[in-house]
Amino acid sequence: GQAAHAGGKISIAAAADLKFALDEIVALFNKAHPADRVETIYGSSGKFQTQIRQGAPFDLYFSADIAYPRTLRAEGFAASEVQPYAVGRIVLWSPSRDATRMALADLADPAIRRIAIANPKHAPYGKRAEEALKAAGMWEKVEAKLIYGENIAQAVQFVQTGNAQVGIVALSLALSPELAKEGGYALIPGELHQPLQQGFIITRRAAGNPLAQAFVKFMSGNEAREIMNRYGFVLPGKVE
Amino acid sequence: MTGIHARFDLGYPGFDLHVDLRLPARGITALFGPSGSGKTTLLRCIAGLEQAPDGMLRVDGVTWQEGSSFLPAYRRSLGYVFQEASLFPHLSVRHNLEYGLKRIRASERKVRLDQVVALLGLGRLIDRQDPSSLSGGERQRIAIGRALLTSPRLLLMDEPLSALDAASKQEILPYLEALHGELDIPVIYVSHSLGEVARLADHVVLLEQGRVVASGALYETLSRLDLPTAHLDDAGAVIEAAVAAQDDAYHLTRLDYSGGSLWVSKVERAIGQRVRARILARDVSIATVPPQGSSIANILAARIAEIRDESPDRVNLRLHVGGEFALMSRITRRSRDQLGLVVGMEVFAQVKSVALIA
Amino acid sequence: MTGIHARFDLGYPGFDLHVDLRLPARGITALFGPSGSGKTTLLRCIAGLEQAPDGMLRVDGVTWQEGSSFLPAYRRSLGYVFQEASLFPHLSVRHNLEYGLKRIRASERKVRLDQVVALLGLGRLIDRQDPSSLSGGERQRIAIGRALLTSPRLLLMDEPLSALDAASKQEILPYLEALHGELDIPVIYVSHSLGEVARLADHVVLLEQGRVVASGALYETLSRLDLPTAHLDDAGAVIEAAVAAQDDAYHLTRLDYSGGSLWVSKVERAIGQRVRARILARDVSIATVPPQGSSIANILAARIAEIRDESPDRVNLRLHVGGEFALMSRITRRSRDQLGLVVGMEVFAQVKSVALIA
Amino acid sequence: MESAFSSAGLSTIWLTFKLAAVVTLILLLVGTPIAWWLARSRSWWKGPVGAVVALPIVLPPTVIGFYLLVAMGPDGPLGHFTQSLGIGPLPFTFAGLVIASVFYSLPFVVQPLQNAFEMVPDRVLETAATLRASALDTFFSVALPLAKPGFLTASVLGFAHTVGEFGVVLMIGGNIPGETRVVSVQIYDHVEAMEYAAAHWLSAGMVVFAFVVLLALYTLNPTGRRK
Amino acid sequence: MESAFSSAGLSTIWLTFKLAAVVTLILLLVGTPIAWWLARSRSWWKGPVGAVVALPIVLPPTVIGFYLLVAMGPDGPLGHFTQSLGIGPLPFTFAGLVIASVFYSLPFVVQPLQNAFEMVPDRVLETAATLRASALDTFFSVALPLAKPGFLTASVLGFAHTVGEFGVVLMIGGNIPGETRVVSVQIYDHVEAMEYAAAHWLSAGMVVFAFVVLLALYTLNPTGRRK
Ligand SMILES: Nc1ncnc2c1ncn2[C@@H]1O[C@H](COP(=O)(O)OP(=O)(O)OP(=O)(O)O)[C@@H](O)[C@H]1O
Ligand SMILES: Nc1ncnc2c1ncn2[C@@H]1O[C@H](COP(=O)(O)OP(=O)(O)OP(=O)(O)O)[C@@H](O)[C@H]1O
Ligand SMILES: [Mg+2]
Ligand SMILES: [Mg+2]
Repeated sequence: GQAAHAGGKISIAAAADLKFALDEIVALFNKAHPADRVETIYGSSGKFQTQIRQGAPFDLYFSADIAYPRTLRAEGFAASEVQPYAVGRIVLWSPSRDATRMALADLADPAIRRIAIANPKHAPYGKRAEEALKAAGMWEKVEAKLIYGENIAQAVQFVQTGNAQVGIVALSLALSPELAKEGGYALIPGELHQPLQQGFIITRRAAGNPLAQAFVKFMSGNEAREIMNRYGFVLPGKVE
Repeated sequence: MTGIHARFDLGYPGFDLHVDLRLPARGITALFGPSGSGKTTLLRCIAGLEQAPDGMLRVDGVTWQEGSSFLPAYRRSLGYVFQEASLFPHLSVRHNLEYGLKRIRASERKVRLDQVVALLGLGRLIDRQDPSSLSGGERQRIAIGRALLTSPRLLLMDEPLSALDAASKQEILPYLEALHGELDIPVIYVSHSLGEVARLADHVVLLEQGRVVASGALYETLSRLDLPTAHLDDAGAVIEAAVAAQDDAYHLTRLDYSGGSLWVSKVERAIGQRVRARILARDVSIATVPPQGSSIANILAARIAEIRDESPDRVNLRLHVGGEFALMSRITRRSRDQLGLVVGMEVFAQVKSVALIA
Repeated sequence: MTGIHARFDLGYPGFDLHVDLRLPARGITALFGPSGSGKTTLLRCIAGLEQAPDGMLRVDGVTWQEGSSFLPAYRRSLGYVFQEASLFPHLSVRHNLEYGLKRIRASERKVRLDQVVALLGLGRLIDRQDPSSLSGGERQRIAIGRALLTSPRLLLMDEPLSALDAASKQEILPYLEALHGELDIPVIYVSHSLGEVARLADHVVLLEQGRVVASGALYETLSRLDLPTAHLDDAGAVIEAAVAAQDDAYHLTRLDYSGGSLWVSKVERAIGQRVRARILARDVSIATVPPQGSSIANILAARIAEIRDESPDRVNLRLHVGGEFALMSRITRRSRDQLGLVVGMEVFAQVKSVALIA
Repeated sequence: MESAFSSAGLSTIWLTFKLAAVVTLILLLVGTPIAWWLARSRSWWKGPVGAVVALPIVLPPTVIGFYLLVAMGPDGPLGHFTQSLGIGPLPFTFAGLVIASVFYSLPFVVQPLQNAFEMVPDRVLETAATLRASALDTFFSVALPLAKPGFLTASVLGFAHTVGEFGVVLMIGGNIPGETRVVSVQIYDHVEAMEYAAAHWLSAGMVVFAFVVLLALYTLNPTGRRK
Repeated sequence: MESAFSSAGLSTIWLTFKLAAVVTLILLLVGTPIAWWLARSRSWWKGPVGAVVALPIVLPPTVIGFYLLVAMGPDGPLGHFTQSLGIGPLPFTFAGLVIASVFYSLPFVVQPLQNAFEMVPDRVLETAATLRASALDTFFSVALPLAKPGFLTASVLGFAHTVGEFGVVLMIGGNIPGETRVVSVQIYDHVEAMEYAAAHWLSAGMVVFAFVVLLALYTLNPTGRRK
């Protein structure tokens, strides 16, 4: 059913790369709205899209790209326009070698036996990683070394556990406290790949839900933008 | 329409059962025949465990099977003691015994648990938890008790006593007899032992290779010299007699029957009551002059009614007393010739031993 | 150090086995006793299927068990026929038979498959695929054959013939005898049938409640009037005699033994050969004057050596001929008194029937 | 970071337990007749039905989840059906989770039961019939107790598989706290979020709990050997 | 869009088949002695060992995958071991996949085998012993054939579970085409990428294949009932 005004509740389905940033934002929001509850569920954007089509009880959908929310909007599952909320960046990350001075070209080094990326087939970060490798002329050289995570978090785990030496991961994850203490990163030039546009929608079931509206508003506020920035998300200047 | 009428045709590769039998509604019918002759198969058909197509079975006018109608085994009021005792391995001895008992209406319970326990000597066993640790004979006794406790209208027993020693057999047999006497449950009883058959049965069915070779009253069948039974070591006559006198000092009883008088071990019955006794052919010897000073107490004046070769060295005789069949005797061919025995001759039959059987 | 020496102590709740037995290294030992007396348990100990702590077992000087040393069952060269035939359900009849055969060295194979098939009448069965469809007797015959085919040095048989009809028994018994004669395999044979015991056994062990009541040579044990066996219906004497004369016309043979001469069914043996015969006590009657014109061919002049009450109405007599034990006789107490029989008296023993058993 | 033993954590654990228990119960109820029929029937259909029952195992859980989601969704055949009954669509509800888990774990229950039933000798069933027990009565009083080891295995596999499964659950349940978020999904979340400490604790808790339950089952229920 | 039947698709199918076959074989080899011991031993250890063997089922596959990844990684105990043998770390190799799948599917094989072995009557084993069969011989010539239905179930569950599993496989395998990308992962990828047509085809192919194999198994190998 619809969330009530006072003591309302919304659930947000969000891409996994948002985890650290969004958790902080929601904590702030909850402090400001003690009577309300905001729940976050992290997962694969594609899975969420499928589930929303089948009537999943999500009020807001923060996708890791912009194509999924657009499709939903076109199919009539959205109660709002598709709003870009961030542009993601990808980085080279490694706990075992000094990644801060690394460039894509260094991946040819035979000491690097395995490189982890998210599966380009369905994970947006993987797709960008592939584009970047191709643009840098490295694809053929490293293709045999690639291992594919189900999503960007799994790609990180391959590296974290030492099974891959380097990963191409989301900047937001590299900046997370968990990873920051383990290794450094090198930003991959943004012009090597398509921008990682990330968009969100209010779902049909939350149409007219004031709490959803309030959260959207909070999201574009300064506090939230500051947090997003801190986690390496480039913020859009304006609504598309 | 009382009695049992069974007609079954059932084929296995290498064997087929082909019977059309009418059995009396009361008493014990012995099913007798060599290994593999189809005794178990016939019992299974009767029990409804084997579904012979086109079979027919009526018990006391009630149709259990005919054409396409087939009363399932559990709706047939029968008890079945299998050839190999099959206790439920997960139940204690007590629960095994009570299994069938619990499943019949209280009003139908004619056999009591304590009765069965006492008569089958199960007192020491009833609280055992694990039936698999019982001895072979113990298992079989429990299986018999379990079947009896369903107070069935027809009891099928497939060699129930073969795993028992002579003493246990002697204890159980009277109970089976009593059961039949008191409860009037017809029993079909498979046995390899002619002794058991003679002791228990009223009716005998001889099976061979799935066919009925003979079926008839015990007295007639066992005294026929032309049947395979006549060649068995235990062949003999079964007679019905009345208690005529008691000799308490010597613990003996005199029985009178159409064939004469016989002294037997004391029978605890009133004068005039009828009992059954069995006289083995090999226990009957022949004398042409009245025997003197002999330990053989029973000597009957008889006439030879039939002489038939039993084996290369022996002949079987049918003896009449007062015009009626009385005894069977088995003697050597040489004795026959030495004594010049021929049909019609008057002789003295010496009966060494009489087994009282009911 | 030949022979079998077995000492076992084994306790179950409510039962304990406590035996210390010496058995001959050859011939058949009958293990006889009521249901639940521990016969099967003893066999299992001997086979190594039950591990009696502190048990001891030596077979022909070879220690199979003693202290902590314990030869596992499969290393003991023995054959075991279980009380309930246990064929391998997944193997065809042929493969069941060959199971043990394949597992012994070719040089040890003294019993051939075709021999066993012929002697146990398995020809019709050997190509059957599913042992569970066999009749009870068929299964048991196959189990016997399977055990024989391992050419064991010791054969344990737990009531192997109880599921068989008289005819099959009669066919198999000679083979078991032959086996023992030809192959010299000692056999321990559990049986409820005194007839079987007398026919087969050389040695008898009487078990009661886990204790050995008597153990001794067949002749002695079965002729003792103080043992439980004396009360059995089948009690009697077993004698060893020599073939003395043949009467081909009548198909008879005269046997001579220490107790006198007996005419029996033709024995196809040369003059002078030794045979064993069994004379049931109830087949022996007593006369104080020489019987005349009787079909009883065998009459021996004997002396009464012992008289003992057998039951309220009967007594057992031990009879000597020429100073040696010859016969047992069972007569009524009344006959004893009427004839005035006392120990030491000279009488005529009439032997109605002699069962030749080996 | 959410602790495993916070109140949300407890509700997750409780939900998991409830789901596994309900699913196991339904699995046994549904699986037993199927297994019995597969074990005892001589019908031609036996092979095909047996194969169909075993099928769900070969598909990856997420994929099964996907197909179930589509089937149960508002436009799916099952969804149409439940909506026509006035229940509404099942995905993202506890009932939906239960149905999906039952579907997915069925073979793990049917197979051991079928085996156990096949091993019950015909003879004891016949004996029961001659002692007046109807087929149903025989089933409960003889076949069931004799098949006890099979039931133990079936329950363990069914329960544990439901607890451990998360592909189907994630897809059909949607990971909604207090409603469809079970422990397996929770651990998965922790791992994905690199909250390894929480994942370790929760995993260790699960393992210890499972160990204790299994140990109790095996020790209190010694599945006796056949004599 | 990659077709299921392109050459890459075929290599995926072949890999899946090879993995499942190898894993099933190893499972049977490893699981049989464990199951036999669990079924016949009277040791006190029976309960604990049985519980430990059953444990992997309760954890979500991805989580097991994660822990295995850590254990097999260059810094994990298993990794140290394999490296000291000169094999190098196992993750992202076929061997690693095999080991992980064996670990994960072991209970599905051990449990049915244990049941089947428990149902073998003592009497037939004793009979074999009196016919000169050693314990090992008895095991192969009597226990094994009598436990056939259990082996059938164990093989089906083990094989199918390996085919269907993808959580562990994805984690340990890294989804490398031709090396560790198996059909379940492939279908998952298709679904995630919303290439539903490809997913449908591949799923349908799997289902049909599995159906045919299972049907053949059940029809050619009628697991006879006990008389
Ligand atoms: N399913 C079957 N397939 C083939 N033959 C069978 C089947 N069932 C029984 N037979 C055969 O039918 C014959 C009769 O078997 P049955 O069990 O009725 O014999 P029986 O008279 O009880 O013998 P026994 O005294 O040895 O128990 C046997 O030869 C047996 O092998
Ligand atoms: N595991 C056990 N636990 C308790 N009692 C047992 C166990 N095994 C055997 N017994 C008991 O020991 C006694 C002897 O059994 P055994 O099987 O040796 O008897 P048996 O002489 O072979 O009898 P039968 O002639 O009936 O086969 C029986 O009373 C039996 O119930
Ligand atoms: Mg039979
Ligand atoms: Mg016994």
